[in-house]
Amino acid sequence: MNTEVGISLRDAIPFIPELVIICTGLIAMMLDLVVRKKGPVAAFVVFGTLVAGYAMCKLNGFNEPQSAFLNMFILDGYAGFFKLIFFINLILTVCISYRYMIIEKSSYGEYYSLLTFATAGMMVMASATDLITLYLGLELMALSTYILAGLMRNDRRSNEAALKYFFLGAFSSAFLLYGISLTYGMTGTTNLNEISATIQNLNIAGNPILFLGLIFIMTAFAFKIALAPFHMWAPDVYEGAPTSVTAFMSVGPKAAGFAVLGRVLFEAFGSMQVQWTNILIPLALLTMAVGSIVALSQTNIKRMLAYSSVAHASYMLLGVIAGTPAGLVSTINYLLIYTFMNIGAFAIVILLRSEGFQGQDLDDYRGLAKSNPLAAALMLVFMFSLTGIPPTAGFIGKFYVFMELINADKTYLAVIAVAFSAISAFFYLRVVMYMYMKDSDEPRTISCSPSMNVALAVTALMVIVLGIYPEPVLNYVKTVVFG
Amino acid sequence: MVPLSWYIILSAVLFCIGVFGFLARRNMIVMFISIELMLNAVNISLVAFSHYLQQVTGQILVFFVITVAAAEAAIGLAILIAYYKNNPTVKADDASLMKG
Amino acid sequence: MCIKYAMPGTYIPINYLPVAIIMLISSLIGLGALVVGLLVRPRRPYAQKLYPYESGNPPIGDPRVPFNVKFYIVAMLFVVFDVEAVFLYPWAVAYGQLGIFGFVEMMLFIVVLLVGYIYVWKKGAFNWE
Amino acid sequence: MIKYTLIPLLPLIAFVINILFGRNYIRDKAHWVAIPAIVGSLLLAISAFFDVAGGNVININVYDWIVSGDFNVSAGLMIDQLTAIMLLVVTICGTLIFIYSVGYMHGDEGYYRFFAYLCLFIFSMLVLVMGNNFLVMYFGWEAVGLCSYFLIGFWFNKKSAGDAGKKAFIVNRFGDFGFGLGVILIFLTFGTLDFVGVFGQAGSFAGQTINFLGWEVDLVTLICLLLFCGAVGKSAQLPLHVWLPDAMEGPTPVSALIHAATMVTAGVFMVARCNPLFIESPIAMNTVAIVGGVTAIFAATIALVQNDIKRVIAYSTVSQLGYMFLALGVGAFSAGVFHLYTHAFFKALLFLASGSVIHALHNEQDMRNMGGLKKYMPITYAVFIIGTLSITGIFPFAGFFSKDEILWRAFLAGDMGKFLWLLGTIAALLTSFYSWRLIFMTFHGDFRGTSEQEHHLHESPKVITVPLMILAVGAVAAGWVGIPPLFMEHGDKIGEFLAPVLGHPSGHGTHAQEWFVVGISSLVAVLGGIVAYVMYVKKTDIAGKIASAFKPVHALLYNKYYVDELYDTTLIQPVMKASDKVILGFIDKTIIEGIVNGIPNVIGVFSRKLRTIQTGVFGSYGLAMTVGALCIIGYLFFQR
Repeated sequence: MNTEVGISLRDAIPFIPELVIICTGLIAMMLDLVVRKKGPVAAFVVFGTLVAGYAMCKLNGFNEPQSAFLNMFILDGYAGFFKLIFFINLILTVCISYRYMIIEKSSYGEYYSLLTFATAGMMVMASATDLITLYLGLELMALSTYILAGLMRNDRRSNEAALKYFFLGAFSSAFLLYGISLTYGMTGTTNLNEISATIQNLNIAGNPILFLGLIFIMTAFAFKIALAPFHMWAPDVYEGAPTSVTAFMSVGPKAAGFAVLGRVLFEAFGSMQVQWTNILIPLALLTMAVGSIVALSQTNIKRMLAYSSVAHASYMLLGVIAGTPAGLVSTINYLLIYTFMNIGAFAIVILLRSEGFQGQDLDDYRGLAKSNPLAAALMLVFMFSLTGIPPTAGFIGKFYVFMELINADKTYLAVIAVAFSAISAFFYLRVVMYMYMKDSDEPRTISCSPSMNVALAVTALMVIVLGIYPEPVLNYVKTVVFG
Repeated sequence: MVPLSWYIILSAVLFCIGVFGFLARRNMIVMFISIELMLNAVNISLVAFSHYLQQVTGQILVFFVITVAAAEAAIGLAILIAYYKNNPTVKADDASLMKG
Repeated sequence: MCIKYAMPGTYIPINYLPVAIIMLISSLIGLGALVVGLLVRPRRPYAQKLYPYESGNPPIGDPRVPFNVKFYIVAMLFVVFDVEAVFLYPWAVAYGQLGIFGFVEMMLFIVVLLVGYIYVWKKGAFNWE
Repeated sequence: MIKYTLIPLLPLIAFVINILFGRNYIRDKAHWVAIPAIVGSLLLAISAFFDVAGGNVININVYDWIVSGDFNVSAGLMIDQLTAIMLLVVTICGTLIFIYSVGYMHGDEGYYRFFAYLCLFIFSMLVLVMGNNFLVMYFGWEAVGLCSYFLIGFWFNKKSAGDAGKKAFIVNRFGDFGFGLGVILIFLTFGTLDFVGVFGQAGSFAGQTINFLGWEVDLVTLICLLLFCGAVGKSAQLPLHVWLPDAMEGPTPVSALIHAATMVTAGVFMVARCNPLFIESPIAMNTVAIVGGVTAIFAATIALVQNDIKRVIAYSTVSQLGYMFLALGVGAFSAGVFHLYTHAFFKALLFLASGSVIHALHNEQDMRNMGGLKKYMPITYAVFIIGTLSITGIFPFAGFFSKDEILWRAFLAGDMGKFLWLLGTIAALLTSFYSWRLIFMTFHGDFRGTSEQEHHLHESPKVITVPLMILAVGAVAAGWVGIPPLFMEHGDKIGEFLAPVLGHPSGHGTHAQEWFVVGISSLVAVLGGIVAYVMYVKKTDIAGKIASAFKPVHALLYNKYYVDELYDTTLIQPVMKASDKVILGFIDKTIIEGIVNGIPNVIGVFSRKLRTIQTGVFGSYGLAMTVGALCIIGYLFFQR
């Protein structure tokens, strides 16, 4: 019985970017064993990422989607754009972390390979058209990030962060698996398209067990993108983890979570849109409330940014709630903008960290405008952007999401969201106030480095440019994501 | 003749036991074991489904779950040991350095 | 309504019945021997007798010393590598149908494992001291 | 298209380069960046001028900022005949003044900063005149205000300079507030901000009334008056004229470029640009005309007795701007723009020339300490004479044609026109008097300064005098594009050129009347000169006598009608007192702190409550997750 399965090496072609990234990680691991300094490793990772990005653009999945491995994996515009976000995220993170990890005395080569593996996991998630691949990608990402969170082995906060992240993550992935198994049981397949087909053919959209499956799956995703009440890991983990890792985590897994959320909800459970919209709306509102209210009473900047990222997740979710392709586009657009402004903000936090100076407390920002006007100005830009003040990119992101909500006549949500982003203005602008209106006496040393400067320049520039001239990017997203 | 529903109920019960264990117990090792229990509950239901659907998909997924669970166990234990080195306790409640 | 589930007849491994019987009998014999000994032998316990036997000299400390962390590490490595091997069986079975693709895939898989192995080795997880 | 986009872009690039690398690398080479940029803009502007000379209009949408459904915010450039004229004025004056500044600012420690700001200003001004919708115009409007603020306070370690900058900024706030309201009202009314769209619908909205603050007002009138508020502030008309004389604290090139040639005329440009709106509202037109006329004569009277050479020219600028508004008000938009255009030349000339004098006297600005300079600096003297002839309106200098056009149009505009004509004529008389007075006090008689100054007296270097001479040519010839038909067949080229945008002025009169107007204005021009000659050259004691004879009047004029003092006592002092308490004591501490901390504290109550949920024990986090999941399940099953 030598019947060839309909699968050949040619099938692996759309998978090449992932292969490149994984090989980069492996080689980085080996490289780390032979070279003492970590600079080459970091450089190599950046290089590999660029190669992967080039390969992806060459594959040109943006224009003609290519599926692989018996439709378990697809490279289309949607996945492609998310992968771009992941690449940007990875490169920027490496740029901002090199000097920082040395200061933290935990500059291991594994750090870079783990970042790469996590990115590979996210890429698989973005491309997964089958629950199995989805699960594998998610776990690859999660396991790597668990370790990253605990990378500072001798720092108790880091240990604790890793511990919490690991336990809760494992807990949530168990939920995901249970949901998958129920879905599989009800539909007899794990392929997203086939799932939706079966739901329609057998007309089981109202099936309670299927509901249960959907709910469990969404629970896991909600955990990844930190929606209340599944967000509670985020503040602690963000605070404890190395700041660079926090920056990485606050963007990558979130984006990946949205990628799978969008694909699963729209492709597999499109026929149950009413139901999942009804789940998401209260979640989004609760998240907004928790994120923007609790952030007010934070004095640790990392923790504050953690809550702010929770709040931002809810704004992004609004685009999904709008339930239209345009809404999803606005979410993706927001994600791109968020990548730049958030990493930028964390970069400034890292900038303040120097030997013997944590620089995580709000009070450490007193009089930054006097001691380091440039850093203060950049932080100002990022804070304004996070608040959503024109002409920064943050405004554009929020604006389009709200617009889509209004077009999907869910105006009340938009109004509430505006109110909450007004509240959020207080804690962002409080940082600005501390920098510009209070003054401090202790001298401050800034741990600058070339790569850091590059990262800051890029992020600030993008925040401004996307704020002043967003149209091309938006149109690009539109065309890329939905023809 | 064992009907499918028995397996499903079994797995559901096991899953709930796991969840309960995770929530009720304070020993991290035990919590960890409860998570493993949840995973295996899922495995049971997956195998049962795939057996009754006469497909292999479910069983393939089970393979992956097992391996991932193993990796997870390794990493979990590593993290646990790293934590234990700095603060020698396995009580979950003690891991509350960061809060609020 | 829901999808049709097949109801395959439940499967009883009849061929293994002798094995089962053998196991049963052998365990019975073992237990029987112990029980008989317990019944027939005289019992006069005193302190020295109840001492754990350490070739004459008195025992020191608690026999249950906690395991060295190194055991955990080795155990972890074992678990991981051994479980990964689980993929080899279905591959071997389906090799004929998978063809060259399956071969390359598995080689990649092995390479990844190998890299991990080298890494662990270099990190010195194997040398006991 | 890129060609037109480059016109404002080049100065912007120059600004960026200078501001980034000026301090460390470029330093005193800054003009090597700035001047090529402005010259490039000039050349492009000239080519643009020829592109639209044929009567076609360039309107390009540079980019859309936000496009969502029918909500669309975009920025674009429009070059029509009006814009083309403005482009030429801005770039030509800009180029000459840049060159002049190389000499004037030489050795200043803020050299690169100065050129950076100048470039930024030019960029803003070009955006202002090239914008194709009110938003872009508003952007430019605020930007030029900001630049002028920077440049007035350029010597920030000089307190008076800083104060003058603040004053200009604050006073302009009043006007700009009105302008902003006007723009908003326009958007609400017409649903768009594009000039084309707004002006297209202007007619259809004529006579519509809305309920504003309780009473019914004509919509278009309201819009026009709000816009005019901005013009009054920017162009220093009554009652917001107070900032311009103080703005003379800035370097003289700045006074020439910003506070004479370009920025202050932005108000005139804006009203001219909005002429389709204004002609729909007679009330607004009359307001413009009267404010202009009154300002013209008001400022002129002040200029009669000032002793600071730059302040005299500053008040004359205010007065001339009044002329332009007068013209706009009587519907002679092209006449107003024509005067704007000629005025740019001779007023820039006068400022730069006075700058050359000040330069020679080492920052001496008081004319009482000057005199007899003509033998020391002949070139400056010559160009000063030319400028004066031009501003006083002597045939055939530039000023003659534009001023005459204005007076003639006013004369034709009904009874109120006659009155305005009278105002204008009297203002012309005064203008001629104080201009000549300036000349005589500065260049004639014998030197009244210190011997040490006298020892250093010298003609300014080429880099200063050459721009002066070029401007002098302009001050002579610029008017020839507008020779009225009275003198020449199919004259008034500029009127014809601008007609597509600004339309033809109404009203016709006989040649006799026109000759009458021309004669009167020339007569008063000469008369003023003669009086000044008598008073300040022949019988120099007369001036003092008159001053003492009419002491109250003289004091009134010398103190600029006490307007500053009036504002000081009625507005500024109370506000300052309040703000000392409020801003420092209250806003800083209480409001800002209050907003930044207080409101958080209000919400902070919940915040702290919610915080406690985050116990730090991850078991409870798991519980929260489970409960959440259960809630969703329950929610769904209840809902079904």
